[in-house]
Amino acid sequence: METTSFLPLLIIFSSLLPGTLILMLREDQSALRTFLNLFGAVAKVGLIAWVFAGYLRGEEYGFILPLAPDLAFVLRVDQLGLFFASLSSVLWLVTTLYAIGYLEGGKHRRRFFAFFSFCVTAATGIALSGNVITFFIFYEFLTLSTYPLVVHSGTDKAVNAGRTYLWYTIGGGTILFLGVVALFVVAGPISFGQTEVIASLASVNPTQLTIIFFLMLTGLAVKAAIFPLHGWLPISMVAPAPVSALLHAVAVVKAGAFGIIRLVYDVYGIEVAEQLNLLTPLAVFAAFTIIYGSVRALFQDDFKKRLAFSTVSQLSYISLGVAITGVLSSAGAIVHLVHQGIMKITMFFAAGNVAETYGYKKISELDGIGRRMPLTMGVFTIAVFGMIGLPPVAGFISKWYLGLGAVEAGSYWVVLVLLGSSALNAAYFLPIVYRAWFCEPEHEAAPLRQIGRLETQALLLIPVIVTGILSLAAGVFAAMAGSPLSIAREIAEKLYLL
Amino acid sequence: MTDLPTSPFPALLVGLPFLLATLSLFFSSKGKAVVGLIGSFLTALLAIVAFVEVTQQGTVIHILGGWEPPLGILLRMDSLAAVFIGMTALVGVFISLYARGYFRAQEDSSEGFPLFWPLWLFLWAGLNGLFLSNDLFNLFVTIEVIGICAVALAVLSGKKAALFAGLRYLLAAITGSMAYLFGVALIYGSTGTLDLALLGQVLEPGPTTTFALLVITPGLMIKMAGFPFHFWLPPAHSSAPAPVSALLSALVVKGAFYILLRLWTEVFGVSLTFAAGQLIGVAGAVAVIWGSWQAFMQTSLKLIVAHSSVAQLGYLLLVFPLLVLAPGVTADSADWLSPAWTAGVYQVIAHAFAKASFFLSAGIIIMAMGHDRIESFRDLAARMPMTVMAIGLAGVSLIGLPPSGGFMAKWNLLQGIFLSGQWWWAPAVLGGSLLTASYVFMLMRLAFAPARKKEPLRPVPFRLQVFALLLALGSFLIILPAESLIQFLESSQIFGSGIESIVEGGVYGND
Amino acid sequence: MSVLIDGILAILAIYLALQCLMAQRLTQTVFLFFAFGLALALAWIRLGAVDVAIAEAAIAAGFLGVLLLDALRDFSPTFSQKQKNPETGQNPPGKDDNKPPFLPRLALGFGLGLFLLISLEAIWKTPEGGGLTAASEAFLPESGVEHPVTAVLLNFRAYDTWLEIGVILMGLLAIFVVGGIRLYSRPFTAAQDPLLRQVILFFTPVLFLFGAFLLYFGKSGPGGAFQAAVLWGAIGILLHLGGRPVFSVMPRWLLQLILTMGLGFFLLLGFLLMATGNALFEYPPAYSGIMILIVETLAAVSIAAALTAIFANVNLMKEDPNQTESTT
Amino acid sequence: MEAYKIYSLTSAVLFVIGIGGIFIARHFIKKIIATIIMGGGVFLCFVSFAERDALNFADPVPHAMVITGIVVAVASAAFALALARRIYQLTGEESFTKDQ
Repeated sequence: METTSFLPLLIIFSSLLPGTLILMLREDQSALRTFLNLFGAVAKVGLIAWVFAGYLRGEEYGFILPLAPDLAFVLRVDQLGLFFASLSSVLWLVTTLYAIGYLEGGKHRRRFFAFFSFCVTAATGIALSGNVITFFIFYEFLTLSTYPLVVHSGTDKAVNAGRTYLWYTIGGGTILFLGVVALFVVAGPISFGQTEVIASLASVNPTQLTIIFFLMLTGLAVKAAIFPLHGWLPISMVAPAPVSALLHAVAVVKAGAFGIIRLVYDVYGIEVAEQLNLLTPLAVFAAFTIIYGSVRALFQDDFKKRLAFSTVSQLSYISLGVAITGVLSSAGAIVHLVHQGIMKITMFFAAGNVAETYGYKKISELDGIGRRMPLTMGVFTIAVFGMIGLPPVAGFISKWYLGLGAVEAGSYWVVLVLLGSSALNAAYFLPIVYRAWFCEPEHEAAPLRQIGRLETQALLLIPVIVTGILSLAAGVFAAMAGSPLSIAREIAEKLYLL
Repeated sequence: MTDLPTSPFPALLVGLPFLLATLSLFFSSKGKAVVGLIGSFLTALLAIVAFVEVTQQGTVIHILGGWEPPLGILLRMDSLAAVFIGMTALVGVFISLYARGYFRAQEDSSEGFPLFWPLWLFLWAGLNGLFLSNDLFNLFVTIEVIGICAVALAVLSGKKAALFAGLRYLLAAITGSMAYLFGVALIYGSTGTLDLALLGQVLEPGPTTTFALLVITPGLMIKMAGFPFHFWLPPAHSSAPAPVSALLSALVVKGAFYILLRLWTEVFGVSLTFAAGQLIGVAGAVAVIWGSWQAFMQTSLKLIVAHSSVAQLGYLLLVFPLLVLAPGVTADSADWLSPAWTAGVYQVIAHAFAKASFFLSAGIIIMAMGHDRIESFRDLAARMPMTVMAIGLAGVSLIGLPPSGGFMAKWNLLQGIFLSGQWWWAPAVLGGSLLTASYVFMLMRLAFAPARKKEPLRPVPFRLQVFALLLALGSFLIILPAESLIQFLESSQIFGSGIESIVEGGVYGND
Repeated sequence: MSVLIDGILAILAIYLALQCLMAQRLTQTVFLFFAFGLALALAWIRLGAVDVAIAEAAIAAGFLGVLLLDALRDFSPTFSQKQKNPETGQNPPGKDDNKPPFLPRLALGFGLGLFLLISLEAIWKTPEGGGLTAASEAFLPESGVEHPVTAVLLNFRAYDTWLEIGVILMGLLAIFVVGGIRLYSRPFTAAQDPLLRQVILFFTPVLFLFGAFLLYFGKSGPGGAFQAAVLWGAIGILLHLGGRPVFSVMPRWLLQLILTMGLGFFLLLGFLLMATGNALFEYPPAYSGIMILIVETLAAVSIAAALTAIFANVNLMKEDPNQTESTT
Repeated sequence: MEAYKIYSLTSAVLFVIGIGGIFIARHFIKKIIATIIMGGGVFLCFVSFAERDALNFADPVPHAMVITGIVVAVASAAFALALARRIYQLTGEESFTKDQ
């Protein structure tokens, strides 16, 4: 069928192996641990770049390990997967740097970094999965490897948040499992991209396929935080900032959104999904979540909680884009996968920097912080503009394409939703920017950490600047070849050519 | 059957551990342990060699005394038996290694503990004998060997709770085997043969066969702690020393399941109705939910694990309704039989590894804390990371999350359930998984929570933690050879076979 | 006429079984159990199973009966005075639960009655399977013994018998686990009671000879290793009760050897036969007679020793209950 | 009616009495004896079939099985008895109480 290559497996192992080794180290071997971490992160980015280059040359990479008759562990490289894998691996590298600085001197760092690596292993595994089973395996692996990170601080609040997180994700996982088994029974083993299998069954047993679709969608919607299954996300913001970055940008919610993209495009196929009218409910729920998340975000004073509700809202753009047929909206959905990631990770890093440097966790405490931390708040402001959808930041591109797609499909109500959401975004983000730059601080606070000449530690500052620049660049250079948008367009065009 | 290739291995698999157990009696306490450990390794090695032999030769037999059935007894090692024997060997070796360290580290070691070794080897011989047996009466003798050794091991600590639990266990075991033997008497009376293969050919449906089924099935369900006969299991398994709990839960109860599976598919097909399968399925479904719920309600670790066994054994019972085909369905057209069998075998193996690891971890925690009340588990993740990890991994396998062996079992079970159209079992399977997740993550949540006051921990030998963790990892690694394992199992005549049930109302055959 | 005898015997056995379980005093229970065993033994004889009758009388009624009698020294003699509060001597309020509640009893009774009806029907309608009589008869000349039951036990289905000898040893080990190893705790003294001394003096040789007779003639008639073993075990029990516990003067290795030699030799012989290309327990026809005799003799000695040890160990649990108290 | 039928029917009665005894009787000794009675029923069933199948002699295979079975049952019963006595010595209990 296709040549077996160990490269995809190597990509998985580039974080799995460091994670396992870190687990075996002693707590005080921090130099070796940092080396392993960074080595794994750099190796992963390098490997993915290598594979991407090979893929563009037209090479195919696949790895198949048969588990049981009809049940195979398949890793395969396709453009969409590589797109997500690149996002995860690059952001992981940045987040690892950030986490090393953030957790310096903290407790249980061995555990933290090990599971951190496992998380990214799961995320890249999800990206490279070649069939539904493999996807499910990594999807559950992600749930389990995230849990120790959510409860990392060990406070009662964190432990309770962990419990909520598990209830949602394990429950969702069970429903997804049911759907996966049922799909297997109805349609046999399905590789991603084999939409003809379902297409041939669509007229035979539409009811079963519809039920299975919604079972799987429900399972995925938990991680994608679609209302009413979003409850775990705001609660989990008690975790340390690198973990929030992981949850909101690198891995977890992305896994859900990516899963929905796979489900609609690569399992059922757009035609079947339209034919069975599966997408309308998704669109309605996604649109409602966009508005709902924004409205809830308005009323949060806790900085990270406001960001968390913002994620709930922003993430549903992806689902909404998937739910509207058309090249443009699909491109918008896929590209938002990346754009939302880099913008939201910038925001969480910034919030983490403020909290770590001055101990401010509430928005009402942020008066004048911009003058003390100009770089941090500067990139934060860029991200805010992106979130609202102002050109030339990345978020504008996504919204523009989503809007165009909606017009193309004739769903004018979606445009209204997008406009309303942008207004709400502005309403809850601009006050932060205003306070940071234009309000006088009530009292001068001393930094909690040794910060030296910079506004905060270098390891905290560099990542946030990098991601900030990335989110600007993704917008400015969107028209260039190799930009996220160009890749997303290519993927979307291929989908509709089929 | 007697034209199959003959091999000495079946006889050696029973004889060798038996001989070593006898030999160990001549040694002092320490010598018993050494002989026991060497004996475990030798037996396991022999099991692996025999396993390889079966992969190459196919089913092998050993005609004991040279007397062919029905007069004599025949040992038959097909791929199903080989897999069970191999599982016993792998899990058994780890338990032996652990037991050596565990009993040595016990401060209050009494003279009873050295007897662990001969009893454990006798038990092992009994298990091997059971998996190999092809004779109804010989099966009775082997389950008695297993029963006596198991109860003796369960009361090894000599504590009051263990004695009460042990007596209850023993009385239940005797009742179960006597019920089984009554069925054997009737079958022998009506056919004049005891050989399973011959019985499969000559057994006629009728009131006698039905009645034999009616006493043998509950008799064996008592032995495997199938709902509603599970009452003896939690106290017995939770009050035994950790290595014993591990081997009781991981291996001993599986013996009765194995017989039940063989008898239903090989012998009693003529007398089974679709409803009978459904009845066992109901018992299994209730066991899954009830056992998991009970586990969730317990406050000490070993009781949680013991109740969890009741639930996990329930999953095994859920295989039976899939094997009994509805009237009019033939085995050739039933494409869910292979998944159902795979689910059964994988559930047995995955549970053996995971539960052994779980109990061994519980032993480590008791050794460190002096008790296993879960309210003291706070902050354990930081203080005993390896053990918490072992519990976590074993728990994940019990829940059935990928990529564990438990996932393989649940996956195939659900697949079988959907393919057969018996969707009503699905809520029990998934609900059980969710409840299992509840108690596993309740433990995890506590282990990660900060401690209010830290109890001092006694040191635990590092290797014990390694053995527990390796077993937990084993419950994941077993998924790797799944395809070849299933192919191998399919070489057994019985694997993948279904029971073409008789039409309702025709229980009494032709009269 | 013979049907009448059989009917009376059957009703007697049922009556004794019921009475045994319903008796108010523990002593009654045990003696009714003896009686039940004897009634069963008579039934075996009526059914032409003399071997079984001897085994039943010797092992089930005899040996187990003696163990039960010994157990009477523990336990309160009647069943009614349990659950007393040790301080007040009163039954605690609300704990009059000697009997389970009425409804479950009714359900149980109903269920058992139904079960009995089904089982009677099943037995009544059992087809005649023909058994293995013809096969045994055909192969008896090749077995090396003349008595068919012995041929089955030690040749045709020797594997079961070997496992069963193992079960006795495991039972002994299990009892060691429960009560600790106490065999060596009683001093070797002469019997104080002159009558007991005479009994020992008389019965030891008689029992020994009778056992040897059963063992040897098990080849051609009823009798065999188990029956002989119980008689020889009875010698050990008598000696133990008479203050001459043979094991306490025996070196440990000798006791270990005696206890395991039946099992061990049986198995080693089997392995040896396997080494010569036969199956396990496949005797060469020329030597099967003598091999069976040796196996039987050693097995009988081992079983006798195991039965004695079981009795002695259980018996001594009463004498010094605190010996292993430290473990509790 | 042949003689063996009387005994084979009796065997079922004894078996049921034994089961009932195990459930209803509370004292350990009675429970243990009940298992032996249950066993006696089973053995009677075997031997009655042996008599039915007699040619020159009764079927020896059930006889052998019964002898084996009796020994096994007695070994189990002796073990149970030792357990019961140990429990009595340690706790003074003669039957299972609710909390054990």
